Amino acid sequence: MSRTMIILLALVAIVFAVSWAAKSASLDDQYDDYISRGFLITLAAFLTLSILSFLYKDNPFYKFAEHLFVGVSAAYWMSLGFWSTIVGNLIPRLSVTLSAFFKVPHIEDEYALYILPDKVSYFIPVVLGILLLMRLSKKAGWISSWPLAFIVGTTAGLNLVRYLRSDFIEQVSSTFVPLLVDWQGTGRFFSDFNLYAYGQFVTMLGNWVIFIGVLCGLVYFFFSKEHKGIFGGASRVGIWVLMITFGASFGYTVMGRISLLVGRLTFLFHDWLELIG
Amino acid sequence: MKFKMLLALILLCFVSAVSGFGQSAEEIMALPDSMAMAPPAPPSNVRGVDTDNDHGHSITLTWETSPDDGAGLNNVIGYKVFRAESPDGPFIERALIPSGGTGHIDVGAKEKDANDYLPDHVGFYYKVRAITADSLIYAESEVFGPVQSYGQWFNTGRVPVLVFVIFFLFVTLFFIQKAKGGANLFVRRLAGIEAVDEAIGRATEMGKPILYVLGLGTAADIATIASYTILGRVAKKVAEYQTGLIVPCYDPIVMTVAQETVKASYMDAGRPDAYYEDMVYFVTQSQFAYVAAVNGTMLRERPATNIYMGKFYAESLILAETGALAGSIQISGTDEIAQIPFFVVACDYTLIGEELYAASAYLGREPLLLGSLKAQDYAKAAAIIIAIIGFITMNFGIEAFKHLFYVSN
Amino acid sequence: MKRQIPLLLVLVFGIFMIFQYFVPHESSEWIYEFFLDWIYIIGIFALALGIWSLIRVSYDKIKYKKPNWQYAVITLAGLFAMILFGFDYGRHFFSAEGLSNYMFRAFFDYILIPIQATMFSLLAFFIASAAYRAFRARSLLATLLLVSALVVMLRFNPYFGPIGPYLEQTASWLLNVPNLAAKRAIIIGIGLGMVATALKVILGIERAYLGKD
Amino acid sequence: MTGWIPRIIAISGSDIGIIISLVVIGGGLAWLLKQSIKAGDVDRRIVFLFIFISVSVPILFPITFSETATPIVKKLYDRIENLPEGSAVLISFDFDPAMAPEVQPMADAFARHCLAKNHKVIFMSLWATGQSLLSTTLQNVVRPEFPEKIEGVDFANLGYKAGNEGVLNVIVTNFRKMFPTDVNSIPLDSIAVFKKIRSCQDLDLIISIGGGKPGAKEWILFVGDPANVPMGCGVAAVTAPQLYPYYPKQLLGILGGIKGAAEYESELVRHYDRFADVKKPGLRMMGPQTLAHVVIMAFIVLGNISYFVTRRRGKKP
Repeated sequence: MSRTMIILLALVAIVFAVSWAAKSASLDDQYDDYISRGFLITLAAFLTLSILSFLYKDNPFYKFAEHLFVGVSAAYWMSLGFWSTIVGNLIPRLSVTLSAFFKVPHIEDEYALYILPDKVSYFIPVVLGILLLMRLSKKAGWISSWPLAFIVGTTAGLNLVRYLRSDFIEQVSSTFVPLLVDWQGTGRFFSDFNLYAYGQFVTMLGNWVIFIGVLCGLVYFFFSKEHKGIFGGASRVGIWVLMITFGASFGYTVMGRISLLVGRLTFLFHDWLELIG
Repeated sequence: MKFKMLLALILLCFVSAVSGFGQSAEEIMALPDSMAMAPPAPPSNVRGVDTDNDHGHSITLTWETSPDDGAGLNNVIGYKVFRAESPDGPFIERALIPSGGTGHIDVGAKEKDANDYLPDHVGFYYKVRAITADSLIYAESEVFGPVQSYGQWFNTGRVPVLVFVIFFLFVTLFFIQKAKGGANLFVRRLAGIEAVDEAIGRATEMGKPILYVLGLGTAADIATIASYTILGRVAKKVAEYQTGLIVPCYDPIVMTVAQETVKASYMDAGRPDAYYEDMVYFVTQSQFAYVAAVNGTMLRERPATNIYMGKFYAESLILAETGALAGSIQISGTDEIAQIPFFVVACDYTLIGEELYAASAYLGREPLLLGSLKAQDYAKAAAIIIAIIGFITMNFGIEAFKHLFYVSN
Repeated sequence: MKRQIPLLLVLVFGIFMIFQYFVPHESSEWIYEFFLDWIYIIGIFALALGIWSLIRVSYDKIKYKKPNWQYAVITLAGLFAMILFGFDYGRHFFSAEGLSNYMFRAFFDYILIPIQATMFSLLAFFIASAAYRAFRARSLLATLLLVSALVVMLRFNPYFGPIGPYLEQTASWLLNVPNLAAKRAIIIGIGLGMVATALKVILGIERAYLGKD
Repeated sequence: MTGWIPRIIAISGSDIGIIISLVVIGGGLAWLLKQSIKAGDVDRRIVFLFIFISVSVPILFPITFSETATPIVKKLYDRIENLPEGSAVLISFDFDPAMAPEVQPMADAFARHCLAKNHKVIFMSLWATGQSLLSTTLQNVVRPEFPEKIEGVDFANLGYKAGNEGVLNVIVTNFRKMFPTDVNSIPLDSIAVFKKIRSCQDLDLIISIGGGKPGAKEWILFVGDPANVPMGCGVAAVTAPQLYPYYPKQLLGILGGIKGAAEYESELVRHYDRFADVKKPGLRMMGPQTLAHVVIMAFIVLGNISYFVTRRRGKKP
């Protein structure tokens, strides 16, 4: 460990201790557990700064926060899955004894009987789950592809019809837009000359852009034909429209991202340092 | 309308003042329910049938509005639908429909213990009440019944989807047969995919590994499935060139599959000895913890190339910018529309949407995969033709064509 | 055998799910709901595989003293501490209150949330650096990207006086009209790609997900 | 506020903030311009530093840029401004805490404006989570800033009622059926605000604040259109584009995101001296937003300058 590193560590430790003390003191009159609260807020601020320090370069503080984050979050999701799915959903339907053990009310699921005898319908996923765990065994590892096949097959079938409907049929049919709006005279046509998409001219312009944009965009996605001639022209228009859209989406997202940073800095300046009211 | 109501109010004040209710005029104004009026004519012709194309537990009702709804006495403000298990009642209120309404779908719960459980195969009786602003003044239709609900075995409203499934299946099978027969199917170049080979070569020269990120999708997401194929291809090349490969995973099942895929590729390349299980490892199933770890890997291992293929969310830009910071060549592909702009901006090559799916066929060059790519193009051509026909019919005021594509729930 | 059964399972369940879509009857609905439940439950079992992989990779790092092995200790410590609090030994042994354990909450509120929010907020910096690096008028396409991003971002500039409203309008027009067209084209493409891939999976043509080819 | 610099660039707030942002960001960018012309690209960390400064300075030392209300906001403002005193305005809080940072400032601004104009205001919520946010507005804005206004006489709080569109369906013809009492269990008949109000048809303006479902769209479909009541709305930035088609026919105006809130607040400050010193979260949030956007745009320009300079240099030799 280099000398600068040691000095830096010591410095951070001192700042941490001072912040803990000061924070506890300032929370004294609000909470009973002010000492642990002071520590936790200081810890949160320290972790926030550790992550931000990554912007300068990779460093031990970032590595610390990163590794802690990975361990804690993995366990968090596992606990959540265990309590909400296994204990919350599965066990009450599976066994009376286990339900009593986990102190959850047993559910007599009459609809399970509707299809399969007794509780078989809830033992199947357990069996499949255990088959999946067989992966860890060298000999029987191949059997873990069965539950996988079940998941992939089911989802593939589900996605096939679902996307065919929502991403294909409905999107194609919503392209049927009137490109000519009933003529209501020149005055009406050019009044409301405003791009908030309600004036007559603007509605028509919008519909044309949408119609041609969709067609050209689709042409761009043709794979089995060389993009040449008219076809190439349409595909070029298609990629223009795509690029304009990507730029606009990018520009639009900036606002939301800045808000996130505002939130984080407000935590540092307000909750931790108490610089602002 | 407003004028009439004002008139009624004035009249009301007058009447109540004269009859001397012992209340101040102000208080009466706040109590509109005591307005005296003639009862409206009842709604007529109430009919009920089982709701079509559903799982049962639902009955569709229609009726004709009261003559005093919007005309005549003009005092109907809505309709109440009542249901009972016998013609004599007791009737329970099921719905309130604003004036002008001529129908209602009475949907009940399918769970037996639910409050508004509506059993199948049980006769029900309905009546409709035209209501006025005064809760005491109303008119009821005749009772209709019995009517039963039951579930159907085929949803006719979804026929368009079925037609397309069959169409797609046939076109795909046709082109696969054709491709098997040796027909040469042309596929245009995809810069992003051609860059993959180049990038692997570069990594070998630099003696640095390749980082492959499968995204946040689950094992069954189509984007992830497409990504496995590309991973298999990349892993094979990597094994041949003897470069390193790092595959951090977000989903444990995806990890399992990726391990199999990479292992198989190393075997194919004739280098099973170079494969080790921890090339592909699980990080955590938490979006930003995963990103934090991958970011750290990028800056510490300095991979020559980062490949991102699959489902990505807000983390796309964090990954791509860190990768650029580490000086890696970056190739990305996702079907997550909101993230495509960020990949396009921050990566060297990006496969946009469908190109990701095409990539697996392009890389494989197998007739089977190419055949289905051809089928995709034909479906696209069909989409364009349908859109043009739709636009023409639409602009000539023919709505029927559009209705062909209407899919009910 | 080892190869055929999974492919058969995929075919059977895939076709079943397609048929299920066209059958509104209750029984088909129940099976559908069960299948989704099952997938969820299997996923939890799979998580154990993941945690196992995480522990093994970290353990190897420590055992062979690989670079940065010290940090693997932190990962493992965090993991086991959180698992312990999550299952709440000692206080509410085996009850759903495990998740309301004081330490579990504290780890969540003061470690997970701050780091997560800060990682997310890094986007504010990266969106700027990406814009700086990539929005250059190198080609026509890059210029289109650049100009439309600028137009939309200019909404946030209050000093354009009379042309301000027009900028605002152009920006929202860009977001409403061409955006709709491009998204629709991409969605139709994606829809087709998905359908084709799903079909390939069901028919057993695309089988990379099963490992060996 | 009164110095010449602020007047020229339409900026107000703490002097330190203005000086720091002008000197550091302006000076820094000028220096970077020189750098870019001379030496090409700058280090990415400098970009990060600028973003950090441009966001943190306005948080620490509040800076507000004067916003000019765009027509879509101004029209709604003008409607509230021009309604005769004592008109009935309903404000519905259709959002949850997650959306609150973006839309609560709008709710506060509308409440201020209506009460300052002596309109009778009716507060309600279609979202269960909206009721506590409604109380927040009452507690932080209405009661401290308008101590002279009496609940029941000048404004009323109906609270939350379950039923989503169903609620709307009923109150369009009768308030009392859905809300026999207000949130404090006082019968509507004994609340002065409701003396002349039987249904939504008697309202002069309805404002829905939110961004989800039920929200402005449902208000239009179930109340605004059938009862022919003028409507306005304030929604999260992501929802705003979906509502543009309703403007200006069904919606008098739309406040979209924090920017819409800021525009409305600035319009209020311009016309009402009493609001000069109240908290204006919309304008305050706009400080970091505007500065950061300007900085990013400046960097895009710098990037292009250095690109063209490098390219020209590359061609010459």
